[in-house]
Amino acid sequence: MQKKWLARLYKNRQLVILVLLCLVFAVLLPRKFLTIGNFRNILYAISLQGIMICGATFPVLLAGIDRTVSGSAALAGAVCCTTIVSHGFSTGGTLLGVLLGIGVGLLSGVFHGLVLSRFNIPAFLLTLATSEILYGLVQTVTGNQLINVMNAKLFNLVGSSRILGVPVPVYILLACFLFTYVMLNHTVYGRHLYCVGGNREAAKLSGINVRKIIIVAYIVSGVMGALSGLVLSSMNQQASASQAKGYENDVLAAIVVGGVSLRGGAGTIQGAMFGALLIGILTNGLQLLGVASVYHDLIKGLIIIAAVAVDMYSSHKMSGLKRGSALRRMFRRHRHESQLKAGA
Amino acid sequence: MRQETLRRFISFGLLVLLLLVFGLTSSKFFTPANIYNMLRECSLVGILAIGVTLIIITGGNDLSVGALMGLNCIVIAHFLHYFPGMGLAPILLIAFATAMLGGAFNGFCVSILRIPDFIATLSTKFVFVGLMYVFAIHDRYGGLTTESIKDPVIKWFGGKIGSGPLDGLYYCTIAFFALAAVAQFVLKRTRLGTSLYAIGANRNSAEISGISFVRTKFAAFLISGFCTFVAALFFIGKTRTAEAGGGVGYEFRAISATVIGGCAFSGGRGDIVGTVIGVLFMRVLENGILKFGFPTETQQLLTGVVIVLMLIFDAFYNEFMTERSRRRGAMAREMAVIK
Amino acid sequence: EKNPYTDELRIAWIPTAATEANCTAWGNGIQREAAFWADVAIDVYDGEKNADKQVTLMNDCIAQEYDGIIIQTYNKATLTPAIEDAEAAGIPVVCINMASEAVCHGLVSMTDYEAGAVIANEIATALNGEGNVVVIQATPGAARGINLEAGFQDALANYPGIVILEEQAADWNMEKANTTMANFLTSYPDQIDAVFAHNDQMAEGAGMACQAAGVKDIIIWGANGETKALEYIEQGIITGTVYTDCYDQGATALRLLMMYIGSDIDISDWSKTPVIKMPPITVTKDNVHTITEDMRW
Amino acid sequence: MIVEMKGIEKVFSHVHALKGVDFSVRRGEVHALLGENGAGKSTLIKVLTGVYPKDGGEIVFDGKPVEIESRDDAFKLGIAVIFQEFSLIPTLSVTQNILLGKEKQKFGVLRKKAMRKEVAELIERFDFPLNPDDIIETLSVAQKQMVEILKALSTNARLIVMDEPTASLSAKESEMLYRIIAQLRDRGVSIIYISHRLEEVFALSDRITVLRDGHLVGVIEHDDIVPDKVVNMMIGKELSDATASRNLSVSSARTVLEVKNLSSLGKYENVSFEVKAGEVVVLTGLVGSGRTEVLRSIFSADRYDSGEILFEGKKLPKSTAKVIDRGFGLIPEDRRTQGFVPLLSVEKNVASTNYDTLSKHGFVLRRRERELGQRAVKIVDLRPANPAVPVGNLSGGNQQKAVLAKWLTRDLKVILVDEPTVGIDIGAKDEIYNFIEGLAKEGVAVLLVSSDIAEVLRVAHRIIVMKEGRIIHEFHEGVATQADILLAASGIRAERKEA
Ligand SMILES: Nc1ncnc2c1ncn2[C@@H]1O[C@H](COP(=O)(O)OP(=O)(O)OP(=O)(O)O)[C@@H](O)[C@H]1O
Ligand SMILES: Nc1ncnc2c1ncn2[C@@H]1O[C@H](COP(=O)(O)OP(=O)(O)OP(=O)(O)O)[C@@H](O)[C@H]1O
Ligand SMILES: [Mg+2]
Ligand SMILES: [Mg+2]
Repeated sequence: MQKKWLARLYKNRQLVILVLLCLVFAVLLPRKFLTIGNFRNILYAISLQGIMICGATFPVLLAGIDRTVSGSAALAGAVCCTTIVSHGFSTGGTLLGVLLGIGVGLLSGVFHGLVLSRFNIPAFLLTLATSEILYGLVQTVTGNQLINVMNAKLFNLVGSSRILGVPVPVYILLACFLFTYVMLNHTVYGRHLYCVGGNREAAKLSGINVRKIIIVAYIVSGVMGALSGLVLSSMNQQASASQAKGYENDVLAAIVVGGVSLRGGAGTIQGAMFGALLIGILTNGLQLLGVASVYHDLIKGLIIIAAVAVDMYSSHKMSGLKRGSALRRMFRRHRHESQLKAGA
Repeated sequence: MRQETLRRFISFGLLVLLLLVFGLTSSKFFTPANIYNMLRECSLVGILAIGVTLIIITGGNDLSVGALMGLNCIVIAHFLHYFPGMGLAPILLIAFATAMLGGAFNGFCVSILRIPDFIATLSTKFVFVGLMYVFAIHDRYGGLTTESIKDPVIKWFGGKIGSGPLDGLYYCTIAFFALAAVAQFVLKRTRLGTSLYAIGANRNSAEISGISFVRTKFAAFLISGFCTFVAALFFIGKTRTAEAGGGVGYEFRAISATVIGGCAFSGGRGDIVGTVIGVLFMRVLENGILKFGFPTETQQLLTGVVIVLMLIFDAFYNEFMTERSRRRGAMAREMAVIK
Repeated sequence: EKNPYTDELRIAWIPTAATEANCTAWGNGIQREAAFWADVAIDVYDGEKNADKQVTLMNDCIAQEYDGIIIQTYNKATLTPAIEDAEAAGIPVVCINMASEAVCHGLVSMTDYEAGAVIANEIATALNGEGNVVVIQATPGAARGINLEAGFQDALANYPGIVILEEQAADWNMEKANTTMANFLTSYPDQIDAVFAHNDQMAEGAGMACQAAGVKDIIIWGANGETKALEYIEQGIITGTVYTDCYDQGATALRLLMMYIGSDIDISDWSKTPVIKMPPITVTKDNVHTITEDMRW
Repeated sequence: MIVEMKGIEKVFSHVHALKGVDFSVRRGEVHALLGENGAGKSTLIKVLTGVYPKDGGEIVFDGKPVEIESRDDAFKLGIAVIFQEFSLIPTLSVTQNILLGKEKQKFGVLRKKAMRKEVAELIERFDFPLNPDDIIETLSVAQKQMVEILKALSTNARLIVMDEPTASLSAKESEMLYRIIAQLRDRGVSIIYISHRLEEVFALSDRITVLRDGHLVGVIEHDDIVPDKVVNMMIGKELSDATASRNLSVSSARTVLEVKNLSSLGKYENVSFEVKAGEVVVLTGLVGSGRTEVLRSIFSADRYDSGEILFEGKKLPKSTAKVIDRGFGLIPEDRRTQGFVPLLSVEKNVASTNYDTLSKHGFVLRRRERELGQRAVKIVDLRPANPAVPVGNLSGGNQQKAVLAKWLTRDLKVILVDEPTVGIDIGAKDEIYNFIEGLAKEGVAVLLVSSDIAEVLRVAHRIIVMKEGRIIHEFHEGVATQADILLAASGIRAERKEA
């Protein structure tokens, strides 16, 4: 058994990593980094992807993947904005637009859920292809033009206003996070989700409706994607044909960096959010330090590797499965080979 | 086994079907120029996909191949620009070292730091992209710029056979098929190949049988690194320049082709022949749809729809085959009982 | 040889990204012009913000024997071999916006370098030659960004009192520019006098960040002249932009191409690509009304 | 002594699995390693074979102290293993698996023909029904076990460790293995033999080492092997007497489950039987006779082609969830892949079948869930008695108990049990029989699939024998003996059941 404080440290290792990172930046950037305003900026910056993460974590927990969160976002934004424009920026049009936008995400989720729960298709590939379809539709809807909704005051409130000094998208992120947290930790659905992700056959034999679980997961993912698209359009007061493109990669990166296993059944939404925060704080800190943008990727990559390596190392250490690093074993084996030869 | 062979025929059949559809609807499809061009454009993805295939067979993934290829190109361009007197051979050697170091770094992260492949190569992708900016050619304002490379050898890599029966075939296509043949041989006829499958299908069992996870993964990533080097030569030959960020995105095309070709992310399945078919399928689709003159949005939509339909068909077919072999087995048993 | 007044023609239009509004506007300009000709079909191929993808598309178009190609190159070098190949195959190429190192039939140029210089002058004048500027850059390596930057810096060299505090890339992206600007405001509280963003989208993002932070009287310049930027200028959220008449450029490019298709000009002994340059149109609150509805995109 | 292990320690995060165990094997002996589930047998041999690093103690091989840090080290010393969990590569062929890690090659190229030939000879030598080119994932469990055995035997090792090699073999195939073991011993090879089938242990072994709770209990020399004594050493308590025959009787209780002319193409055909309340009906037969399929069909886990299933006179719905709702439960055949979610805790695994009572409006009642976990641990006497341990980290027997707990915490009407005691120690076996009998006493209808005749005789009220997907015999009255059942199962005394 390991020491108790070590065990506790290990259990909260992600938090520890975040705190350490913050400390480093706080020392490097006195009076700038550790301010309320700056943390508001960080949260605002990750809010969009954070909302996507809340949804996209579901399929990943099922050993699936949803690469269409960004496509759903773009299509929802496009549909919503064109509706608002065609209804002359009226309140009714805005509400209709929002509903249609969410509906788009719902439909995309239903489609993925139905197909992936029925057929044995790699989700990675399917959603890669369907995101092409979604972006094709976005292009059709927008005609590859910018759909401006500067005049939709109500709609733009979401992206531009603050409550108690905190931007509204951050509240939306918080709501999504809470929703996901409760879903995963306090509902029967969440329990079943982990069962299906951890062992589909056993889940089936326990009477769990596996198809339903899968379909709902993709619906949540699609709807949250759409929601983030609406927030994005509201923030930008605009829909464009290429908006949110590539965000799915950042979203998946955050989820996996946060310790959610691509093999399904393991990981938490808190972990996924940790991933998002890690990347968000890094970007913020590097910008505040004035590091040229061309070096951001390099530094981010190295720090993620370091963070995950520490995570992996401590988890192996704690499980007691393997002793020492593989590197050490590689060299040690060498020693023993000669020893064995000498013995023989 | 027989079922796998049949599946292979089916995916090949789909490719042929696609060729027929496009060939019959356009007179400009089956011209040698178009065929050689199609092969040329898929060769780069193909060369990368070979490395990716080996890694996916080990149950991993390599998201960094595109970036590493781009980095190799940038390194070549960098030294040609800043050290013009150096001569091409040492520069290529440096690029080769870069590729192998990149592969080794991936291998290090995956097997020694024990970071799951997906995260590791995602992060190294960031690292390689970052290094690209470091090595990129800077203009006098500190910004990045590009310039054409005049070196004849580099030009040669972008070239094609000038005469004979294969007049017009690009060198990169030859390299692709040669590399594919070698890789298929390695997979099926060497101990390394068996180890790759074993590590991918059941890591614990493989280790129990004395196969080293560390060494096998390392080997796979080194091969993948080597593939990025070869691809980089032809990539830079094709564009005769290198830009920071170039090549990024190729990894998804390579991975898609690999999975369409029958590799499973869970590991232990698939081979190079499948990957070659997958690469060709994607390319024919892309090129074929182009010539219908659809609006851009429809091109993208159609590509997606065709791939989705193909995936569903494939899944359907698999189910059908499983069911049929079950019924076959039943009949055989009944016969046995009657006897 | 084909006769552009009577024959059926297939022309390929390869923008760097079909999803960008300015590319669409160019495309529309090309289409408008095409309507005046007998039987011209324009096929649009999306370069997906990727120089290599454009090379692939060019090669496909050459293999499928298009009658002419209009391309907005992503950078000046990468497409050189592809354009050479096309010209060698007898397919005339006209570039929009960016010159290629290869000699081709023509270039209809948007004014990157000049626009950068114009903006530098505007900012310097407004600040009376004293003040701090931050720059929100394009994706590193993007040609337009490079040229804007060059023009901007060369012009600023005349104003020693103007200091560039920092430059960060926001990849043409509004959300990223918003975040970047917010971080600039944290880094340099009360020090920033002006912002130069490499395109309007990023200028709009910066404008919104300033608005959210409650910071007024920062001068914000973008470039392009898209509809929303013009409206933001009217509303005073951003200060100015350099407007590009994409419709006119697109139409000009096709007109040029048709002229070449109809002629038997041999360009093999040309040493330079002929250039048609569109002058920069500076837009601020004072003259934004001169960009009329039908010119906006 | 070929190997001596002294004072071996091994600690996992939740368990101190080996507490200073001494263990030694002589040259050319069959040495059995006995102990209850979770006693540490598998862990001990994993330490010996370099799968787990040891946390203390030393190993002396052939008189010289060695550090065994990887499988490779063990292999080089001449130690081969048949692991309890299969260690085969599902997507590779029989040949590739058997020669994995020791392929023949020439200039770095595999000599496929030579390898195939070698394996074919090996298969022939042991007369196993295998084809060298078959892909592992297409094989049955028993065939996989055979490949596993061949794999260990192909190394010409000096010490072979067998961790429950016969767990899924039929009697005939087991016999073959016993003969092989005898041959090996005569050639001077040492064998460490782990099994819960005590008869075979007593028949085979020269010496026995008994472990309990990670401690060494004692070593028994050949001449001192007395079954009762050994069993007492293992568990420290007397067992209810195992019978060699059993009195069967037709129950007069009401029929709960009725299966009529059930057929599934290629799996089984025209299967009809009924199970009454409080009755234990055993489906027996040789491995592969289609019993699992029947069970799964009843549970709606698989489709069937024709026939009908009645529950209390009414048609049983074709949905697992609804079947469970009616009061059914299933203990599946392969617990690892079907029985539980390895990453989840005991508590959550147990709860997975119980959310109808553990939730309100779709929300989990956390407290009740926790209580259930505690209760489950007590009901099945789980070790360690901690509901927060991931089930994947438990020993085989305790994993099975966790699966049992999933259903024992519900109100059952019918329980379908498939080979519940494969790889489970005799003490836990007894407990499981007690659970089954307890359920029957409460009026639950039990349908049990088993290939273990002792087990059949221990619990059955009625015995149905299947062969090649058909019911070929039914014992419903009088006395059934071991011999009767064996003869029936092998089809020697086949008589079709009256319709
Ligand atoms: N990988 C592991 N992680 C944590 N605990 C483990 C692990 N493997 C075994 N254990 C624990 O170590 C103890 C000994 O287990 P082991 O598998 O050696 O028992 P066994 O004697 O082989 O039992 P069985 O007869 O059921 O196979 C058990 O309590 C088990 O829960
Ligand atoms: N004689 C046979 N020849 C070929 N296949 C067979 C034969 N007998 C059974 N099978 C196949 O093997 C599988 C075994 O069936 P099933 O698992 O239901 O049998 P079982 O009696 O439960 O055996 P086990 O004890 O191994 O679980 C079935 O899917 C069937 O198709
Ligand atoms: Mg064991
Ligand atoms: Mg069975």
